[in-house]
Parts: sequence; C-alpha cells; structure tokens
Amino acid sequence: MADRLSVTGIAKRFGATIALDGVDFAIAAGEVHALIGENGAGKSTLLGVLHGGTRADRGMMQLDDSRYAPNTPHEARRRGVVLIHQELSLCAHLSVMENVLLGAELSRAGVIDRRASHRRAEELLSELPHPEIQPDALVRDLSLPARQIVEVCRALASEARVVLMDEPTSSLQGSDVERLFALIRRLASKGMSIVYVSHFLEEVRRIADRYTVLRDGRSVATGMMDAVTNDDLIATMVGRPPATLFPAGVRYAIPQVAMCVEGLACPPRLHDATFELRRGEIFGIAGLLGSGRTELVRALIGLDAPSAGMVRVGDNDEPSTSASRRIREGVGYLSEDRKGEGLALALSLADNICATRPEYAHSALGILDLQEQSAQSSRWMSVLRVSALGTQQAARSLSGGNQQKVALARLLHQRANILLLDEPTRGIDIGAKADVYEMINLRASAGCAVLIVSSYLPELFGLCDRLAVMCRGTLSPARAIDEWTPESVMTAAIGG
Amino acid sequence: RDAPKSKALTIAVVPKGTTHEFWKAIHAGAVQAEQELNALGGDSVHVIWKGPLREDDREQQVQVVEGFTSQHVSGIVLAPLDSKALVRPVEEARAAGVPVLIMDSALESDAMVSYVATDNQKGGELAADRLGQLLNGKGNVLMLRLQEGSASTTAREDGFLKRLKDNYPGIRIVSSDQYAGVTRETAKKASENLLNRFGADLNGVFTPNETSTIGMLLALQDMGKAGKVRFVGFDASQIMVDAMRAHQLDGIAVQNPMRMGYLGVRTLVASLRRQPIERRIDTGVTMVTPEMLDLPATKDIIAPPIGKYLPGG
Amino acid sequence: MLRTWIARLGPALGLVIVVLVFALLTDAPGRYLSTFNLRIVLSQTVIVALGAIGMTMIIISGGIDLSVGATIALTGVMTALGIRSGWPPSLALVAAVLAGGFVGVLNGMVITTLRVVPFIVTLGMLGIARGVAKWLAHEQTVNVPTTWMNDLLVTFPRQGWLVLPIGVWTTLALAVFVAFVLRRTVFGRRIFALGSNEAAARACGIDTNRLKVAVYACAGCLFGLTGAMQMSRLRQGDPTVANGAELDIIAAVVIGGGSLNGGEGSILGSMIGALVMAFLRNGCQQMGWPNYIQEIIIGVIIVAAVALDRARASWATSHA
Amino acid sequence: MLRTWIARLGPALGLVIVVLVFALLTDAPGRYLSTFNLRIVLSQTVIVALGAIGMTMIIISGGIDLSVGATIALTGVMTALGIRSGWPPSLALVAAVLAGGFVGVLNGMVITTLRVVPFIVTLGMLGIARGVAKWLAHEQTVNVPTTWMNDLLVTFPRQGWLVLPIGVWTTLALAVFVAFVLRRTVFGRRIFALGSNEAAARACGIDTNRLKVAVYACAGCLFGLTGAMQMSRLRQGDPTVANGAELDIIAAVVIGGGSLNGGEGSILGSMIGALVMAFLRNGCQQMGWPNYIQEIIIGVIIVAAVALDRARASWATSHA
Ligand SMILES: Nc1ncnc2c1ncn2[C@@H]1O[C@H](COP(=O)(O)OP(=O)(O)OP(=O)(O)O)[C@@H](O)[C@H]1O
Ligand SMILES: Nc1ncnc2c1ncn2[C@@H]1O[C@H](COP(=O)(O)OP(=O)(O)OP(=O)(O)O)[C@@H](O)[C@H]1O
Ligand SMILES: [Mg+2]
Ligand SMILES: [Mg+2]
Repeated sequence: MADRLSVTGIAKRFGATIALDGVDFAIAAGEVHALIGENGAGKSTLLGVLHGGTRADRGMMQLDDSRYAPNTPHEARRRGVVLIHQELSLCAHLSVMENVLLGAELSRAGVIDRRASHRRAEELLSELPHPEIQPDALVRDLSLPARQIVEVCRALASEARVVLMDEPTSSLQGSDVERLFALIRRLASKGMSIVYVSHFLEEVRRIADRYTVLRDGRSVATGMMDAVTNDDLIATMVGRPPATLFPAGVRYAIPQVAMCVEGLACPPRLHDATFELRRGEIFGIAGLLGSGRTELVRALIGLDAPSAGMVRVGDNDEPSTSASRRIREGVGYLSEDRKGEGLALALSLADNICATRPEYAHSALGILDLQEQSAQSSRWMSVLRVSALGTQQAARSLSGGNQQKVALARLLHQRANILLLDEPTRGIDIGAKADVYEMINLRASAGCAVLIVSSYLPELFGLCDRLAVMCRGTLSPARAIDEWTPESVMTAAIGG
Repeated sequence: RDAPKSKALTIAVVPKGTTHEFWKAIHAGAVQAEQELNALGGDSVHVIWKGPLREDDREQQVQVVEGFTSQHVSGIVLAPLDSKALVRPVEEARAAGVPVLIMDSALESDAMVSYVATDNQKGGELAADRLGQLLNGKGNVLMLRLQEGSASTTAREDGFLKRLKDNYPGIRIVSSDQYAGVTRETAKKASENLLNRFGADLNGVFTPNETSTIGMLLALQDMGKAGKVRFVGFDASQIMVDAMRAHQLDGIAVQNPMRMGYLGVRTLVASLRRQPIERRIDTGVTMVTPEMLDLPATKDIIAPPIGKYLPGG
Repeated sequence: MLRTWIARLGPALGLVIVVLVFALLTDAPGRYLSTFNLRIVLSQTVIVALGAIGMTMIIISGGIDLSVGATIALTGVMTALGIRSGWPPSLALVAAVLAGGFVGVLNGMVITTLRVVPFIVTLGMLGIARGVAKWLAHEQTVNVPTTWMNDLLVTFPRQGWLVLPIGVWTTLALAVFVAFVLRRTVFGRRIFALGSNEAAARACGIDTNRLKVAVYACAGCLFGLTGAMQMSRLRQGDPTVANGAELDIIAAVVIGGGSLNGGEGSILGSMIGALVMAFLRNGCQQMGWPNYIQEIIIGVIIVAAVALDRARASWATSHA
Repeated sequence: MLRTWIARLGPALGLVIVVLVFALLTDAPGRYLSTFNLRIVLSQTVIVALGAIGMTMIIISGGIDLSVGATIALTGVMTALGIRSGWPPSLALVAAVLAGGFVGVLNGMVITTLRVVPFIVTLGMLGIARGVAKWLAHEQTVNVPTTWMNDLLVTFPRQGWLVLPIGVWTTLALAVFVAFVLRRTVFGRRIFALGSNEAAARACGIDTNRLKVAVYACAGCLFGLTGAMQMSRLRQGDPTVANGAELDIIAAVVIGGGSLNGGEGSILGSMIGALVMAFLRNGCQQMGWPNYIQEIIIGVIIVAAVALDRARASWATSHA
C-alpha cells in the first residue's frame, strides 16, 4: 500500500513539557489506523500538528508524495486533512447546518445559498441517521451525543481524504458507536484514511487495521491489529507490566460509615445513586464518559444541588448543602478538570495548597503567617515529591503531573478524611501515577474514606476494595473488587 | 510674600470651555490686550490659554487652576464653572502669591482681584422686555435653562423670569424647569421634545446662552416652526445672525466677550503693576434686534474681529 | 423556533410598553402619539441607532468598542473641516466614513497583533481619537457653510414626499443591509461563529485575526457615517460631542438582546433598544420629568433587560 | 522572583520615565520638581488613587465597576446634604462611606443573584446612582457651610507639621492597609483565588457569591470615602462631578498591572498608575501643551502598558 500521509521525526515541546519527541507514523488510503497511548502520550498534540493547529518544532510530513506543512487548519483543510476534536468545539449559537458547513460555506457572491446548504447538511446528516437532528436546530439545544454527531458531520463536509478522530466515541453510547463504526467503514471503503484515537482497546480492535503506540511522545510500536494481543499492547503503552504500578499495601477496612448516600439524583445526568463509603476503604466508580460520575461527585461535595435523595456526612444530612460546609466536615475534593476547576494557575503553589484551609497558617483576624504557610506547603510538596523551584512558583509553570500532585497536596493539607477523587491520574505520567497511587493507599490505610472515579480500569482494579459502575446516571450496587472482572464492568457500564 | 519680580508677566486665562464662539472672542480679547500691552512697552506680557479637559467638569477646572498655581504664573484670569467649587483653588492661589481675576461668572469669595463680567441679571431683563413687547404682554412663553449650578446663566434666567412676572403679568410661563445641557446636541434634543409638547400654542421662547440658543434654533428650523414663535436668545454667533436676518430669531442679548477678555487681562496686569483698579467692572450687555444688524455700532459686538488676533480662528 | 421568536419579541415588547406607559401618563396622548412626535424621536435616534448597527457587529464577534463616541467626534470634525475647506460634501462624507474605518482597522490590528483585550485597546483609542479631534479642530467647534449635508437630519425634509429625514432612511437601509449580511452571508455567519467559539472558528479554517480586523473596520465605517450625521444635525464639527455615547450605544445593543460574551445579538433588537432609549428620553421630557428620572429608568431597564434575557435562557435550557 | 520584581517595577519605571521626561523638557525643572508641585500633584491624585484602591480589589476578583464615578457623585452629594442639614461632619463622612458600601452591596447582589455580568450591572448602576444624586441634590450643586471637612484636601494644611494634606495621608494609609489585606489575609488571598479561577475557588469551599458581594461592598465603601473627598475638594456636593472618572480609575489599575481577566493586580501598581496619569496631566500643563496632547498620550500609554505586560508575560512563559 502506498502511504497517503506519512510523518517522520515529529517533535514538539510546550515550554518545559516535551509533548512529542520523535514520532514516525504512516497511513495508507482506505486504512483505519489506531493511535493509542496513555493519557498525555501526545496523541492530541500529534493530531494538532497534522491538522495545522500546532506547528511541530522538527520533523517531516508528506501527503500524497508532496511535502505537507500546514500553517493553519485552513491550509490543512484545503489539502484534505480534517480533525474531529477531543473536546467538542462547536459554535453553540449557530445552527447545525451552519456548524457543519462552517469554513466551507456554500455561497454565491458571499451570500449563503440556503437551499443548497440545507440539502448538503441533510445529506451529511443522513450518513449517521439521526432523525432528531434538524439542520436548523441550534447546537446549544442538542444533547452531547448529538453534538458529537454534528462534529463528525462537519469533518465530512469538507471533502476530506484524511480524517483525524480524537476519541470520537467519548460521548457516544452503544448504538451510536455502532453507527459511527459503520460510517467509518463506509468512508474507508471509499478510500478515505482515518486516524482513530481511543483509549478503548476493544473498540480499536474492532475498527482499526493497523495501530501505532505512542509513549511519552515517541512512537514505540506499530503493526497490524490482528497480530497483537491486548496484553502486548498494554505492555507497550505503559512500558512496564501494570502490576508494578500499584502499591501492595494491606489495608484493614474499619466498618464505620463515613458517608451515606441514598437515592441521590441531580438531573439531567445523575438519576439514582445509593452506596455507603466506609473509613479505611477505597471505593471505585467506573463508567463510560458522560455517564454522570462527575455529577455524582459534584453533588457529594455540594457544588451541584441534588433534586432528590440524601447524603449523610457525620450528623449532617441536609439535602442541599454548600461546598464550604462539606469542606469543614472534612470532605476533600479533587476535580477531574485541573485547569478549569482544580488549580488557580496564576497563583503560587503555597496559595493553591493552602486555599481550602488557610486557617492552619494564620494567627488571628484572618492574617496569614506566610512563613508557616510556606513551611506547610513545602512539607506536603516533599511528601508527594513535587518537583518545583519553591513554594512561591506559579502553579502554571509546573508540568501536568506535578500540578496534579499539588492539587492532592491541598487535600493533605486540608486533612480531609473523606477524599472524593475524580480522575486523580488524568493527564499525568507513570512516575507521578505511582506516587499518587501510593499516597491514596497511605491515606486509606490511615483510616480515610476514599472514593475514586476513573475511566482507567486497571487503576480501579489495582487500587479499590469495592467497586460500583455508573451507567446513564444510575449507579449499580457496590461489590467487592474480586467479584468484578473487566468484562463484567464493561457490560454494566454499557448497560447490557 | 512678594515673589522676586521677573521681567515677563505670564497671565493664564482659564475659560469654562474652549469650543464655543463666546470663548473664542474672550481669547481674542485677551490676545488683543497682550499685544497692546507689549506694544506699550514695559514688562513683556505673555498670555496662556487653557480650558478644562472635560468641558463641564468642575474638578477638571480646579486641576487647571492648581496647575497654574504650582507653575507660579504671574496671575490667573478665570471664568469659574461654579461659584463655589473654585473658591478653594482660588484662595490657595492667592495664598501662593498668584492673584486671580474672575470674569464672566461670579465666585462666592472675595479672594479675587476684581470681577469683570456682564450684568447677567440685566441681560435677562432685557430679553424679558423684548419678548414682552413682541408679544404685547400676553401669550405662552417657554424658557429652557442651561445647566445646574452655572451662576451666570442662572442670573439671566432669574432676571428674565422676574421681569416677566413683574411687568408682563399676562404672559404665562409654560415651562421653565428643563435643562439644555452644555452641548448643542443635548440642547437640540431637549428643545425638540419641549416644542412637541408645548409647541402647539407657544408664542415665545427664551434661551440663556449660545449653545442653548443654537440648539433651540436648530430645533425650530428642523421642525418648520422657525419664525412662527417669537424667540429671544443670548450671545452672538454667525448662525444666529443669519437667523435674525431670516426673522427666525427676534433678538439676542449680546455681551461683549472680547471686551471681557481684554479688560480681564488689562485689569489684572494693572493690578500686578500696582495701579489702582476697580473691584467690579461691567462689560455691558445690549439687546440686538434684526433691525439693528447693519448699524456699524452693532457690527463690532456681534462679529468681533476675532480673526485679527487669533490665527486660524 | 418559538424561543427565537420570544427572544426577538422581548425587546419589542419593552418598546411597546414604554410607549404605552407614556401615552397613558401624559395629558396630551394625541400629541405624544402624533406622527410629528414620531418623526422627532426617529431623527433623534439616528445617531445612537447607526452607532448601534456597528456595535452590534462588534459585540456579536465577541468584542467591544469604547472608542465609538470619540470616533464620532473625530469624523464629525473631519467632515466639517473638509466642507469648510471647499470639498464637495459627498467627498467629505466619504472621507469621514474612511476615517472611521481607519480607526476601526487600527483597533482591530492592535487587538490582534498585540493581543490586548478590546476593552483596553478601545479605551486607549477613546483618548487618542478625541485628542486628535480636538487637535484637528484647534480645540474649537468647526462651523460649516450651508450645503445639502446640513439637511440629512432635518425633521421635516424639504422634499415632502420623503416623509422622514434622509438620515432616517439611510439608517433604515443600512440596518436592513447589515441584518442581511449578518444572517445571510458567509461573512456574517463567520462573525457569529467567531463570537460564539473563537477556537472552533479558528479550527474550521477561519482566519480569525483578519475577520476581527474586518469587523472593527466595517463598524468603524459606520461610526464614521454616524460622525457625519452628527455634524449634519449640529451643523458644526464639535470635538467634544458624543461624550459618553459609547455607553448609550452599548446599552442599546444590550437591551436589544446582544450578549457581551459574543455570539448573540441582532440588528432588529439593537434598533429597538435605541428606540426604547429615545422614547424614554422623549417621554420623560414631554412629561416634564427631570433628567434624573430618565437616567434612573434607563439604568434599571439595562439591568432588567439582561436579567430577563438570562432568566429566559436558563428557563429554555431547563425545558429543552 | 526576578520576574515578580520586573512585573512590580514595570509601572514604577514608567512613572520615573514620565517625571524625567518632563523634568528635562521643561525650562523650569526646579519648579517642576519642587515639593510645591509635588504636593499639588499628590492632592490631585487622591480622588483617582482612592477610587483605584477599591477598583483594584474588584478587578483582582475578576469584576469591573463602571459605576464608580456616579457613586462618587452620589456620596459627595450625600455628604454635602448631611453637613448642610447640620450633621456633624464625621457623621456625614460615615454616612457617605456607608452609602458607597450600600451601592457596592447592591451591585454585588445583582451580579450574584441575577447572574448578570458586572459590566452590565454597573453600567445600569452608573445611570441609577447619578440619577439619584441629581434627585437628592434637586439638580443643583449642594453648597456646605465651612467645617473641617473642607480642609481634607487643602494643598497646604493649616497644621504645618502635616506637610501633606490629610486626604493624602489617608489615601496612603488606606493603600498600605488594603495592600496588606490583599497580600496577607485570608480574605485577600481568596479574592485572588476568586479572580484567578472562580470554579476552583468554589471547589475549595469558598462561598464565591458572598465573597463577591463583600468585595463590591468594600470597594463601595472606598468609593464613598472618595465621594466625601471630592466634596471636600470642591466644597460642594456636585451631582455631575466625576463624569467618566470610571475610565480614569480603570486605566490607573490597568497601567499598574491589573488584568481585566482577574487574578492579577496590586495596590502599589495602581497607585503608580494613578500617579503616572496625574504627572502626565501636570507635566503637559506645565509645558503649556494643549489638552488634546495629554489625551492622546494617556491613550497610547494605556495600550502600551498592557501590551508590554502581555509581551512580558508571554516572554516569561516561553522562558520558564
Ligand atoms: N498547549 C499546551 N501547553 C503545554 N503543554 C501541553 C499543551 N498541550 C499539550 N500539552 C502537554 O503535552 C503532553 C501531551 O498532551 P496530549 O494532549 O497530546 O496527550 P494525549 O495523548 O492526547 O492525552 P489524552 O489521552 O489525555 O487526550 C501532555 O503532557 C500535555 O500536558
Ligand atoms: N453540556 C455539555 N456540553 C458539552 N460537554 C459537556 C457537557 N456536559 C458535560 N460535558 C462533557 O462531557 C464529558 C463527560 O461528562 P461527565 O463529566 O458528566 O461524565 P463522567 O461520567 O463524569 O465522565 P468523565 O468524568 O469520564 O468525563 C466531560 O468531559 C464534560 O466536560
Ligand atoms: Mg488527547
Ligand atoms: Mg467526569
């Protein structure tokens, strides 16, 4: 097969972070090529380079035997390379039709040809049959999966020859995934090349012809999908057998309930969750993206007001409570969205670490003892092995993993004894992951109650004592971890 | 207290604003005084002209006066935007050895060297008489005020109202509590709205200064009412003279701004030279009617020879 | 569909309420509702309405322009200077429009190349443009000889068949034109896309920087025309005119449903917003109410309009 | 460390440059640099500086307040009315501070409960506060009998040992106090956290709504004090004073390194920003330059200050 698109030696760094460090990769016409790797391996960055959104520092790219070095997404689009984003990027105020045709409007003398646009949009939408998506509907009125469909249609609109899909199924459910796969096969049979990024090996195995594994910004393996087993893939992705990642500590669960949740609902995402969280245990919650796990945690910490149900922490079982109250009750919260909700990136590490309990460091009248604050912060930073210049450094200048550790340091400083951790290892490297796992394990051994939400099953299996699965806003009953298998978790998550 | 006497005298002239023709004429008068004094010999005189940054902001004018005080000019000729707000800076200027002469509008203090101004009350009375005679002592009259707190125009407005009440009891004032604001645009809008409300059976209008008169005139012209109501204004500018010729404006109370600027500077210099001066100087106000326009005597007041002293003016 | 209509009707309803309330309050409703008064209000609205057309484009694109008042003053002075020095009025008019466009291009260039937020850039430009206006005018008003330019906003046009002043017709025509451009052309839809999600627009291959400059330039041209209208209304170029007009104009857009976060707004809404303010002023003055009541009412209306819009939006989301 | 210092020194360097340039340009550098002139500049800065202290808090918290000029006018009028009706001046002063705080609380409540952006809420409040000021003052300036209140900003205080007017000392003391609060107290750090990342602040258990109201309230109290100072300077309550002061005050904060995105800003910087503008005005006047040159220069400086700050920030990131 002749390569439609091939890249060699692509490298890219963001400040101190090396996102790509020499990637070689090629895709033929009509091929579905899976790009796999851990969080932060550099998949999105590579796609960014391919579609002109980011410029590589070094490396060569060839498209159809001619040099390819797009400066802008527009240029890439003209050459037939389009991207479907990992984070949805649609214009909420525009209609479906306008979004689908954005940047490739059908017009006469600058005036939009509405009839032709309408026809084209319907044509594109019919590729993924979804009668409820009208071309004239506003995108802000659509559900998340519908938006994902629109995003896919937009890529099709521009007559692409290479389609880059960054976790296109992250918001799609069972039947929609099937439809997407059917579409991908159809496109491939027409000679289109598809780069498919996903964390789900099962999916990848079903759709892809070939694979390339990225690890720490390097392409470490490539080959035919049929020729490898999943275990081999995981081993190449992670670089070492998963087992060594997890601490082997022995914990003794204390049969004392720290948090009791009954029938909690918080529409539109969360419908029913009931469980008990005990001291000294690690309780895992698995589920697909968009299944409502984050909403559950946010309702538990008091950031979202539940519409029904009960949460009891200590003696407090008021239905709606505030985050400040929960934090005073000793509940700690780690957000999945580090940039958006986790850290104040412009502020210093000390400010971030002491944000929840500044009163540990002040004398009276709310006056801070800066020295004490600094001492406390550096203590926690050394416990978690945060590599930073000092406590006054801005959080922005740390690497992702270190930022995540800072967010955890805040929980330690807060002396929270109920930890709600939403994707605690999102976007952090293996070393940091092991450190985080160790810390979580230590806190649990010290009698804290830990709740972990994660999309990374090995992590849940490696850490948890008990596990429950969220499916479309409903939490399954919790069972001990050895009663679950990865397959049974997946079945429960899909709702089968 | 006496500053070491330098040869050159620097006189700062601070108007209320810089963009109206009235202030142009004052500027010309001040320059005229400068040229005459320098021609006469003796210490050279230098006039600086500087208004507030924002036209109707008292604080800005205060800052200008303070700036001149710290610059230690020989003296300041000031047209205060407010009779009270400028008291402190004027007193501080005097304490710092910078004498201040007040022109155009009163200041509630006796810290100034002299007060050179039109008798504003009289101007209002002249306008009332003119309107009263034109209307034969009966009819509906509208007066549009200028702005809150402006001493000179308030005196005109009060003079006008009082004279009408005393001498022309048959005249009814339909509105006298609306303000034009300091720009043509605001004046025009206010006039349009008032004319629509009261225009149907309106007989006479009075406005107390240049901007309000022009704003009202433009409103009357645009609404096709010009010439149908008797209209007396204040101050002079080309557009008003043209309107008088077209009998759209029946009289203007004209001050002598050039003389005001001229006398302001002359009097201040005289005082600096320790010559005897008067504490209150009236620069006169005249009622100019359309018939008087071509008289040589009126020519000089309604179209003062500004161009002679101000290049590009 | 229904929701779009409610959104569009919201401001119109406000306008009707304002007019009705004054018609009921005044002792001379006939006079208040007369075509005569309507003409007055319309010609008073022209300045804010024209400015609001340009500002709507900017606000939809996610920007803001505080320098509009100063630009109006600057271009008004330039028109007056042109006519005074003997240019044909049409040339002066074109010059004003181009000068406004130039100020807009400057704003856009600084915003995109120095990557300073629009608020700051146009705050700086506010001072610069007004300073230049005063400089050009030698800190005085510039009077002009009588030309047809002076008649653009005469309430009762010489040609009776025009019914409304030429300026009002021009504004109407431009409003329809720009509304068409915004709704129906590629350029217009891209402005919405830019304001709605700049990153997405860029990812779709839209040159957002050039688009931004173009938006500020087009709006600037409109502000230039507004300056010429202002000079026509006052028959002089006044460098101190339209002080604070930026707030009135932004208020008109916001009352009409524009969102400062970008992506939302309509010309129709902004025109209604401008009319609401003009009718309020006119009504208060006709009632003989003092100015401060106007100021208070307009302040309350601005906040209420946006608050209602928010409430409507969140109601719509929760019932989606 | 180095970078923080460059950031802090940036505005100060600007100030030094402004002063030096004028000292070199003027023909009487002795007079320009005299303590006499310094005192005048300082007392002229008080209004903007006091306002900028409050505005710095608001801008750090990620908000903005366009109603500050109107609040100054309102509280100035209230002080004057109080004193005129025989209240002891200190009572009138306290009333002004509380009234300012009340306006701030209103702003904060509307922002948090109706969830309307601060720009709109305070734009509305601008009209409302100024309207109420004119109403209370019956559209006139309110003159007051002579009390010690009138001496707060007398350039040469009666008590020679004070050296500078009491108002200047008060401003200095408040600047130091608020700077301390912002850097060294829980309240202050929470304001930074709020402005830097509101969602994160909420997730850390900070009651962001209450905090916002508190910020606007504190700033409002400062604006109230500014109003009293303004009334002391003019010796009258003037409902039309400080028109457009909001832009000056915001400019001071921005020149001093405050970011309209929140999370950044310092009292020291804002004070320097206010001084830069006062020295520029003073210098231009001493040079006998016309007003428009000031306006142009200040406009350019606002944009340049922010552009340099952006350039510095991106330089710092790329060299981290
Ligand atoms: N704009 C940026 N600035 C700084 N660092 C960045 C930027 N974009 C990505 N990175 C870093 O580059 C590395 C690779 O990120 P990338 O998004 O490509 O990973 P990914 O493989 O797509 O991960 P995921 O599975 O989480 O999507 C990460 O460490 C990330 O933090
Ligand atoms: N209204 C929305 N519009 C666009 N994206 C949304 C919306 N709501 C949620 N998302 C995104 O969808 C994804 C999944 O939603 P959510 O966080 O509720 O589910 P989850 O089960 O917690 O999944 P995960 O935590 O793995 O993302 C998130 O990345 C979130 O940012
Ligand atoms: Mg990615
Ligand atoms: Mg989640």
